[in-house]
This record gives sequence, structure tokens and C-alpha cells, in this order.
Amino acid sequence: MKDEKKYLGVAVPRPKVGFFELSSCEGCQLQLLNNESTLLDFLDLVKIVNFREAMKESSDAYQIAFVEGSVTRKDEVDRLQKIRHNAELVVALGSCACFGGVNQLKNRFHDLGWVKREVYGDYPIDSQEAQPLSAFIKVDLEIFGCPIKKEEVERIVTNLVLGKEVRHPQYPVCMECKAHENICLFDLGEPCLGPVTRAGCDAWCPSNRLGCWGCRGPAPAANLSELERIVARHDIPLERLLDRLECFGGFSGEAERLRTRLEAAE
Amino acid sequence: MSKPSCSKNGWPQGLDDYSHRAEITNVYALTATEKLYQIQIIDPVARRNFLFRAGQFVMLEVPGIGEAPFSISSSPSRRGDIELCIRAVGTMTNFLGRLERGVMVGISGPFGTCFPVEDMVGEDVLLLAGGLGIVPLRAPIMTVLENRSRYGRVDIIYGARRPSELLFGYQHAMWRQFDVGLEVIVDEGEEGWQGPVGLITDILGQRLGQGERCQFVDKTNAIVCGPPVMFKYVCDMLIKAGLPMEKIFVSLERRMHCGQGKCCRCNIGSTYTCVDGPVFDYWSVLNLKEAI
Amino acid sequence: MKISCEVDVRHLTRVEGHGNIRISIKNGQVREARWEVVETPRFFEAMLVGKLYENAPYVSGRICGICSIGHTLASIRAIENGFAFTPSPQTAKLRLLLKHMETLQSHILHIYFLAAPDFLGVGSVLPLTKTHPEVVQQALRLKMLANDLCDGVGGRRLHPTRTVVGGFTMLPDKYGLRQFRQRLGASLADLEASAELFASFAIPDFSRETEFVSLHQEGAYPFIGGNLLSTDGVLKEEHEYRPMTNEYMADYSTSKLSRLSRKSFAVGALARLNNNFEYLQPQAAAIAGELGLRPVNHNPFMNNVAQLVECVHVVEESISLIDELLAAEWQEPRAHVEPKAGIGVSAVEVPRGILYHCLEFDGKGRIQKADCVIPTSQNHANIYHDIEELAVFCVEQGKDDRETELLAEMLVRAYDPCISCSVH
Amino acid sequence: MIFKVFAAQELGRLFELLAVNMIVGPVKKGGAADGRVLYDFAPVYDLADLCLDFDQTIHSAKKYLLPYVEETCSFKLEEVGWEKEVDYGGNQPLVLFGLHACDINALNKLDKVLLAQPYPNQFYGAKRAGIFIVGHSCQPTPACFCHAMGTDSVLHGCDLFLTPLGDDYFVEIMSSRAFHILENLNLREPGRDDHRRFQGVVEQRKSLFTAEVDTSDLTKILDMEFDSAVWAQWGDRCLSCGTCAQVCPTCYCYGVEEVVAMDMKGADKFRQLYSCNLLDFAQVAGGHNFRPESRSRLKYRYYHKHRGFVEAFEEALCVGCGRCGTNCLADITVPEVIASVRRGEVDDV
Ligand SMILES: Cc1cc2nc3c(=O)[nH]c(=O)nc-3n(C[C@H](O)[C@H](O)[C@H](O)COP(=O)(O)OP(=O)(O)OC[C@H]3O[C@@H](n4cnc5c(N)ncnc54)[C@H](O)[C@@H]3O)c2cc1C
Ligand code: SF4
Ligand code: SF4
Ligand code: SF4
Repeated sequence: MKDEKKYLGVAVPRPKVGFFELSSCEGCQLQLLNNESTLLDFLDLVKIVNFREAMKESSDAYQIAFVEGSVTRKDEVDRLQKIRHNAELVVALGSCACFGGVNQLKNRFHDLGWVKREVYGDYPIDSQEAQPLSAFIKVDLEIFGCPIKKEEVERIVTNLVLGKEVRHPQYPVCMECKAHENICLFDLGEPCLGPVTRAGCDAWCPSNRLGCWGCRGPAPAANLSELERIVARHDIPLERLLDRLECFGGFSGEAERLRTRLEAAE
Repeated sequence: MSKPSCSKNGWPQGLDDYSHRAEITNVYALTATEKLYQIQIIDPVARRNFLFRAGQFVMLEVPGIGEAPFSISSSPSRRGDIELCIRAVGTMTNFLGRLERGVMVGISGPFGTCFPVEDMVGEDVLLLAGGLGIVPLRAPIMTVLENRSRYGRVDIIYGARRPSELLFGYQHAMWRQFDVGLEVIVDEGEEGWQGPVGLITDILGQRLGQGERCQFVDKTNAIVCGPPVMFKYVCDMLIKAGLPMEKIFVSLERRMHCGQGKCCRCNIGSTYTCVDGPVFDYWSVLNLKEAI
Repeated sequence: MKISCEVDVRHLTRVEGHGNIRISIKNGQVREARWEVVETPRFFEAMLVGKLYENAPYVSGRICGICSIGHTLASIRAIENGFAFTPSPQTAKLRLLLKHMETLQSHILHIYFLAAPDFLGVGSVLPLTKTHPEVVQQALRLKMLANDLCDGVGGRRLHPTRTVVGGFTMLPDKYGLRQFRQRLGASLADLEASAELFASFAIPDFSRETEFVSLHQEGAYPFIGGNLLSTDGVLKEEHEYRPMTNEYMADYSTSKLSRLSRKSFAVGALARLNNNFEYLQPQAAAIAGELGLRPVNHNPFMNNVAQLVECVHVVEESISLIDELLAAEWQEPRAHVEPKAGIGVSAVEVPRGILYHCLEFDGKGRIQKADCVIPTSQNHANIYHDIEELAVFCVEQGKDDRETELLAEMLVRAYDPCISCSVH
Repeated sequence: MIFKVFAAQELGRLFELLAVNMIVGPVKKGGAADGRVLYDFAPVYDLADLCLDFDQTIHSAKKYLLPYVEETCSFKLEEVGWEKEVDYGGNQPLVLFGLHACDINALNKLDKVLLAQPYPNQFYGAKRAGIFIVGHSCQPTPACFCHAMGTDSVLHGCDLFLTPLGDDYFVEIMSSRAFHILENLNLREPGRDDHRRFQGVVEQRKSLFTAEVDTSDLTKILDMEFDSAVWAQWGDRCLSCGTCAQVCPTCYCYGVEEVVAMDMKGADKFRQLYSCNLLDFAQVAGGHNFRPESRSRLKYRYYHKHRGFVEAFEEALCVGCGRCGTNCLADITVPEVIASVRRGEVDDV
């Protein structure tokens, strides 16, 4: 494997990359291994120097750090800061890293003591509110999704290596959903966050007849108040909308406001 | 341009019949962000047949990286051996900056409307450029210079932010030799700068005189290109001075994906910047909503 | 010779999640031998409280990236049990098929990417792409098949999208299933080659008397639901998971731990095999024989072999499942399920062992209380005690630091621990 | 035009004759929670699957000419040079069976732009040339307003057009291809009675339209109402989701995306249908966005369709199929938007 490739005569070095995980299911990293048909090309594109889930060797000399998971403990903050220090580019990999992911569902109680007791009784457990990486360090690039979409990661990494700007779609999932010619979930009586969620997943869930849960966070022009009206018009309880807004942390502000309103109304 | 509507393979003729492989023959860094690219269509026949007019643009393609519109900045008499002056602002333009001479790129075009310099023969030409606006103006400037005796008075007013951002400085002396009134002004001076400091409108104001309608305006054509704010002020002054709107030409820019009037990206109302523009007379611009 | 040896592995690699191994031997005396779990807890059981039931499979799937299908199915089953709903035979078959493919993909990932490098003397699968390209290709082919089939049935290989309470949101297309059937048939050759490869590996000759716990069904090798059985003779019903797991906390672990008849027990492929050997599909049984696997086997390193045998088993059984699905008319994919108050428990065999989900609902189907017991947390105590015994074994065998460290790592890896899952 | 009549049972024969090619037509796609049957265009292998009595499909047939995503070329890279490969598609003839008048007229409108000189879109052109269209008369839904757009009748753009007259089909033959195919059917000349029956169908259809769009002087009124407050109200509801453009048979905006292969030995260029309602539609290099607010983007869609296009082609870029309104989750419909512009206010919903 040569350490440098050329693209149209332009030298394209193989960057050293590391993969790291904080609190997560490690599914996003697994998605990379799950990419059997292109895994070898991927390994040729970058030089992996750190990937605990797959290899024993490790090194601190990496240029790009892909960090999966959210921060839920002090030692993770330290690890994260060390990674930031070592890497030129820190990429938040997946919704946990970008928004807190499902981990932040515990934050909604605003009562960490209760959360700990519910699961571990009186046994002392070290844990803090689940936070995205950006709460602690500067994040250079976010790759959304729970899980990430492997095709998207490959495209992004290729662009990174080439020095091509990485741009996320600005439109919501509906656009991709329509391109797949799915029956709209609202027609089937199910809630869907497609109209407000950032596209890029190729309408993964709606194409499988599952309403979008918003794992990629809000599209830049997300119109949540209209979505709320739409859900109500379809006689779907707003609680189900809230569940979805709340699930991955991308909509945390809106979810919090809706929760307060719904609880006040009860 | 009259072309047959059907090519030999039976499919309707279209953009692909106007796209050519071309080689970057030279690259010059003009400023920190702008580079001049000399690009030659590889196929000699296509190169000779590449006829364009001042103000038209090409779509430049770097495979896999992007395709974007650029005004041709060289004389139409040089045909398919063109010069593009490109500012590195994004994905494709930055990558372009990393390419070296000898690399193959794609050129399609020419597209769009032109500055009708042929119609200006016998009359005065006033060219106003702000910043990168000088790039599309260089083609009409060359045409006028090549046919200098056929035109009346020729004036160029060129403004830039700083002296170090001035483009084609190496040609300014040459332009002046052709009896051209060239005035260069910068927003803020730098060490060694001896020319005037201020706005284009300052110089234009002097040139037009104060308030009253000038005599010369009936036979003056203005060609304006620059940032949107500049259009507004400059064109207002010209109109006040009595230039007919049909004789004021501006070049507008929009995001373009196709350059063939098909993708809608550059659409302003009914008007495609790529097919109906980029050059518009000011009367048409007035009739466009959200044009500038 | 009195040996001394220090092993301190922080964040063991090639496992899912974070765990440490510490072994300290002074002059032939084992002073310390421990397995620590340092993963950060995520509190899934608390997260679910107050949520409508439909959140549970979706959120619980996120406990683990490798066995997300297992978690999703376990959660769905807990809900359906709670609402006294029985899925249609079509749904049951599709779920089992999906489950099998997760087992296949997870086992292959473990056998080839995580465990095999040790046996082949390298640090990861990366050098193998150069030295053993055919082995890597084999693994990738098998994994791809499993993953593609997961996509086809569950909508997505990881965090499935089509699996819902009541059935599936949509069905796979039959043409696609037919093609998968062919690919499954062809994959048996790759599995046989894998068995040959395994036969060449030197599996450490280490054993410790262990109690093995798994599901048990009459007449079938069990994966979804059934009774709970231990090799020490404990037999309980699915909902009696608590007396079967007896969770407790210890200071060396952020995960809960389990015990049954002894101070620890093991779950996983080896446990399943030890309890259900007679129900293995024919080719799987033959391969088990070739690789010297007979019940009851007490060598934890043999879990790798058990996984391989299971790969063959699930491929064989998946072929029959597809045949049955293809022979029948498609029914509606999804049935309406009416929520009701109560408790639902489910036990599902995921790649690493038996998994329990228990959910308690109010009348609207809102979750009042959630409990998940994950295979790796059931295994932790057993790993801990295995490490202690392994340290003694290493002293007896005169192993040095490096050998001891490698053996200890291999031992933990053999359990294919899913630590982030265990500390959910 | 040549008119003929054939007995209803001959339809199967027509289907069979055309079935040597791929046939695409309206089929049942599923059922909505409220009991509506949902239709879409899809390949049909059996006449029984063809639902000629469909009300409206979710998506239009434009997808067979303008795919949502289409590879426009691929590059094979060498050291510093490259080879480019282009495939326009359209190598396979396609029969569109059962298109309503609106959808045929929509293709006619697309032709005006996409086949226009000097740079016709070859991808569209190649596919268009290989398509055989069987039109079929329709029953208006509450969302339809083709009568207001002048697109309820087809004069060209298809090969033949069918109108069921009880036990017979009245057929308008519009191409020699169709003429030759129909020679294999038992045709008869229409008589007086058939003409009257045909007119009866037309009358009956006319009586079913409920949606109204007043297009008189609309172009000028839109121009005048550029700053109308209604745009803000609609804009506040719009999700900027692009659904309207995706389902619209006449929307054709697109974007271009280039993807470099991971091995860096090649690259592909894709064209993706876009929508002027999407946030970054009018964003230019440097980040400036000419239409950053949803109200100006939504307005733009209406201006392009009902003003700009009319100025350029003397007809609107809308055939009144109602798809955009039916599929818009925010319930933004053409009749209501246009009425509100005329009125100067938006009715509460
Ligand atoms: C008729 C015409 C003539 C022109 N002539 C010249 C010329 O002679 N010389 C010259 O230098 N330029 C010229 N331009 C401008 C030139 O086309 C642009 O600079 C060029 O398109 C930039 O391409 P890029 O890929 O480098 O930038 P892009 O990467 O496309 O965009 C640059 C910036 O735009 C923003 N942006 C664009 N699209 C998006 C998006 N989808 N999402 C988020 N942000 C986005 C980003 O901030 C980005 O940094 C002309 C334009 C037109 C229309
Ligand atoms: S299913 Fe969801 S993403 Fe698809 S169109 Fe409907 S709302 Fe949009
Ligand atoms: S008008 Fe409706 S369909 Fe169109 S972008 Fe807005 S919300 Fe989406
Ligand atoms: S704008 Fe709406 S009604 Fe008009 S053609 Fe498009 S989808 Fe149909």
C-alpha cells in the first residue's frame, strides 16, 4: 500500500486515522466493518492507526480522529481532550457524538440521582448528563445518524482525503423519501419526523415503512410548529411526536418545550 | 449560432456536443486568491470552431470535483485557447488551485449572452469594474483594443479593495497605450500605493460631472460588472446622467448547475441567467425581481 | 522455577466495550488476577420509564450495535408477552431468520476479526488481508451474506427498521429470498473451509468446571423464547428470569454480575451447545464432532469453536426457514396489538448468550419499569473466576508475561464479551 | 385527428400488442389509513393489474424521463487525463399506458424547456423518443383543476388517447405508430351516436370539477403582489421539504453532484431532481443565499410556474393535476394559494 495516491496529478496523502468510542453501542464503528464490499478500498484510502474494536496496536499519531459516543463521565472528557490535542481533525461519528444520542434520554428527568437509583439502587455509580462532543471540544465535522450510513461515511472520508468540502444536505428526509416513492407514513397513520429531519440517510426508515425518528437532527430550515399541526391533524397524539423528537437529542430544545407544554396540559 | 438540431447518432444534440477536453497549459498566480488559467481545447478542430463573444462564459469541469461557470477572460479572437481568471472560494475552485499545468479538464460552452461590443462601434465605451468584475470585462476590453480605431472614447474605471488585490496590473500600461482612459482606485491604500483611494462612484462622479445631464451620454455605452452593491449605485448614477437603460450592460451571477437553461438554479423569475444572461441590459434587470 | 509476572491490559482491544485485565504473580504466587469492567453506564432501564411501549424496541436496540437485532426482538417479545399477543407463524419464522443472520454475522465477526488474529499471531485483521487474503475474503463473504439478509428481512443490518410490535412493517420480496437461499447454500463451503482453518488452530488446553445456562425448547435448538436450563439441572420458565440470574454489584465492575448454583455461570454459544447438542442440524453436528466438541465441554476457549458450529447450524436452519416461507402465501405483515397493563418478560438467545428483557406497563402501554439482563453481564463473574484460574494455570505451565497476557486476552475474547451491552 | 371506436374487450389485445415492450401504468400501491386507495405508476405485466379507473397517482410519470437521481457521466481517470463515458438511457422503449390528459400535457411542457435549442437535454430527449403513450380519460378529483389551466384535453404529445364509452372505447389516434398497432384491432368508424356519447363524457367530467383557479391576468397580478403578506403566511407553513416538486409532473429543477470513487480511479456525476423550495436552492458561492426565507422560495415556485413560464411560453408550468396540494403535508394547494394572492389574505384552516 503506497502512502500517497494521485488524483489528476494532485498528490493525495493517506491520512492516519484513529477510531475512538465514548459511551455508545459501538454500532457506528461496526457499520464501517459492516461494509464488506468496500472495506478493503476503505483500508487503502486511510491508514488506520487506532481502532480498539478491531486491532491491538495503537498510536497517538493520527491526523483524523473519528469519535463515537457521547460524554457521560469525567474520564471521557479527559480522553476526548487528549484526542482533540493529538488530532488535526476531530469528526463526531454518529448521533451520540453529535447530539448525545439515545444516551441523553436520561437527561430529560433532570434528576441523575433518581436515574442511578432506578438502575443500580444505592450502589454508587459515576455518571453525568450525557453530552455531545461539542460540549467539551471543538468538533470539525459531524457525521449524523444512528447508525451512520456507511455510504455516506465513505463519501465523506473520500472527500476529506481529497480535500473536497464536505456538505450535508440542507433539505429534509421527505425529499429522499419521495424519491423512493414511498407511501407517506402520515397516510398510513404513523408519525414521521421526515419533514424536519436532515436528509442524507436516503430515507432509510421511511423506505422500510418506519416513520422517521429524527436521528440525524433537524434540517437547517426545520419547521417544527407546522409539523406539530400536521401530527395533530392526523389525529396522532403529540406524545408520539415528543417521543421521536426526544429520542436522539438533535431536537432537544424543541422536545423540552413540547414536553413542558404537554405536561402542563395534562 | 445555428447548429443542426440532430447529431449523427440520432439523439438530439445537446450540451455533450459542446463539451470538450482541454488542457491547462499555464497557471499564473495573480493575487493571493486569484489565479489565471490558460486552457486549451485539445482537439484542434474543436479549438478552432470554439467561437464565443465577449461576456460569455464556459462551464469548467474537474472530474469528480465539480463543474462551475466562469467568464471567459480572454479575447474572442483567440477562440478555443482561453483564459479564465478564477478566485478560490470553494470546493472546485480550491481544488483547481492545486492542479498543475498539463492536467486535463473539461470545458463546455460557450454559454450565455454577450456584451454587444459590435453594436457599440462608432460610439464611446465606458467600462466599470469592481473587484472580480474586471474578469468578464477583460474580454470586451480586448475586443475594443483590437479594434481601437472603430470606437470613440474608451474609459475603464476599475476599483478594488486593496492594491494587492488588483488584477491584470501587468497589462494596465499596455491598455493605456491604446488611448484608453484607465483609472484605478482602491478602498484602502497600502504601502507604495500612489493612486487614488475611494470608491468607483467617486471617479465616476468626476467623469460624469456634477448633477446635470452630460452631452456625451447619448453615444456612450456602459458595461458594468462587480458586486451587487456596486451595480446599484453605479447604474443609478449613469441613469441620472442620462444614459439610456438599454445602453447599460451588466453581468449577473447565480449558482448554476447546468449552464443550459435546464436546471433552474440560476433562474430569476422567467429568466435564466445562463441562457438569457449573464449579460443583461439594465432595462431587463429592472423587470426582474430579486435580480440584484 | 518460581515465576513472576505482571499483566495490566487497559481497555482490552478487539472486544466490544471497555474492560481491563490485571494479573500479578510474584514468585509463583498469584497475588492478583482480575477482570474489570470500566464501561460507562448508560441507564437504558431508566430511559424507558414513562415512554410508550413502541419506544422500547427502538431504544433498547441501541444498547448494543452488534446484537441490536437480538435486543430489538427481545424487547418486542417482552411487549407482546406483556400484552398477551402471539405473533403469526410467518412473523415467528421471519424473526428467527433475522435472528439467525445476526448470529451468523456476529459470530463471523468475532471468529475472524476478533479471535483469529491471536491464533494466527497478528494484532488485527489488517495484516491478514496481505498474508491470508483468502481467509479474509471468506469472512467478508459470509458476513456480507448475513448482513444483506438482515437488510432484506429487518430493513437494516444494524438497528433494524422493519421489526415492530405485532410483526413487520413490510415483508421481504420472495424473489430476493430465493436468491438468499442460494447464497446460503453456497456459503456452507466457506464454513467448511473455516472449520478446516479452525482445526489447525492450537486451542489452549484449559478447563474449569462451569455451570452453563441457556434456553431450552423441546425438539429445537432454541433462540427465541422457551425454558431456562442449566447444566447443574436448574430448569425454570421464561418469566422466572430473576431467580435464574440473581444480579448483584461488585466494586470491580460497572456492570451487574450474576450467579446461580455456584459462584458464577456461563452463557453463550458453548452453553447453548452443551445444553442442546442433540438438536444441532446434521452438518453442524458433524463439524462439532470433527473439531472435538462434545457436551459438556468446560474449556472456555472452545466457545470460539461452538460459535463456528452454530454458524453452520443457523445457515442450515435458515435454508429450511426460507423454504417454508417461500412455500406459503404471504399474510399481512403486521397485526394490531392492543396495549394492556401488566408485565412482559422475554428470553432470547443472542450471539453472546441468553438475554432477558422485562417490561411493566400501565393500561395505556406506558412503561412503568424496565429491566434488561444481558449475557455478558451474566458472564462477567465467570470470566473473573476463569482469569483467576488461568493465572494459576500459567504459573503451572511456566508462562512468561507475554504469554500470560496473550492467554488472558484470548480467554476474555473467547467469551466475545459485549461490554457496552452489559453496562447498558 | 383520426378517431375510431373499438369494443372494450379489445383492450386486452391492445395491451398484448404493446407488451413486447415494458409497459408502465397506474397500479394500486396500497391503502391509506383513511381508506383511500393509493396509486402510482409502475411496471405492469398483467392487464388485470392495470387500474385505468385510478383517480390520481402519488408520483407523476416524469420519473421515467427525469429520474430522481440519474448518472450523467462517469470518468475513468489516468495520470493527469481522463476518459468520459455518457449514457443517455432510453435504450429501452417504454409504453406509458393510461396517462391522463394533465400528465401528457405536462410532458409537452417539459419538452418546451428540455428539448429547447440550443442545448436540449439529451438524457430527457433520448428517453422521450422511446416512449409510446396511451392516454386515458379521467374522472376529476376534488384536487384537480386542469380545466382552469387549459390542460384537460390532449392535442398532441401522446400516441393514442382512449375514452371509455360504456362498452366501447373511443380512440384518438395521434401517431402513425399507434395507427399501425391499432390496425390489428377490430376498429370501426365512430358514428353520430358515438360523437354524442363522447360529448356526454366530456360534459359529465366538466361537471365534476370542484376546485377553482382563476387564471385571468394572473401573471400580472402575481407581479403586482410580489410583496403581498400572503407569501409570509404560506411561507410560515411550508416545510421546505420539496415534496411538491418531487411529485409535480412539470417541475424539472435539478442539482448536480460529483462523487469520486474510493479507489480514486474514477468518478461519477449525478443529476438529482431538486426543488426551488429547498433552503440552499439559490445559494451561490461565498454562501450568499438569494432566497433564504421559505416565503420567498415558496413564492418563487409560484412565480416560475404562473408568471415566468407564462411570459416565456404563453402558458403556465402547471397542469392542474393537484398532486402538489394532495401530497403537501402542510396542505398548501395551488387553488388556495392563488385565490389568497388575489384576495390579499389567507383563509384560516
Ligand atoms: C456567469 C458566471 C460567471 C462567473 N465567472 C467567474 C469568473 O470569471 N471567475 C471566478 O472566479 N468566478 C466566477 N464565477 C463564480 C464561480 O462560478 C464560483 O466562484 C464557483 O462556482 C465556485 O465554485 P466552487 O465549487 O469553488 O465553490 P462552491 O464550493 O460551490 O461554493 C463556494 C461557497 O459557496 C457556499 N455554498 C455553495 N453551495 C452551497 C451549498 N449547497 N451548501 C452550503 N454552502 C454552499 C459555501 O459557503 C462555499 O464555501 C462566475 C459565476 C457565474 C454564474
Ligand atoms: S414518510 Fe416521512 S419522510 Fe416520507 S414523505 Fe412522509 S413525512 Fe416525509
Ligand atoms: S409547499 Fe408543501 S410540499 Fe412544497 S416544500 Fe412546502 S411543505 Fe413541502
Ligand atoms: S404545480 Fe401542483 S398542480 Fe401544478 S402540475 Fe405541479 S403538482 Fe400538479
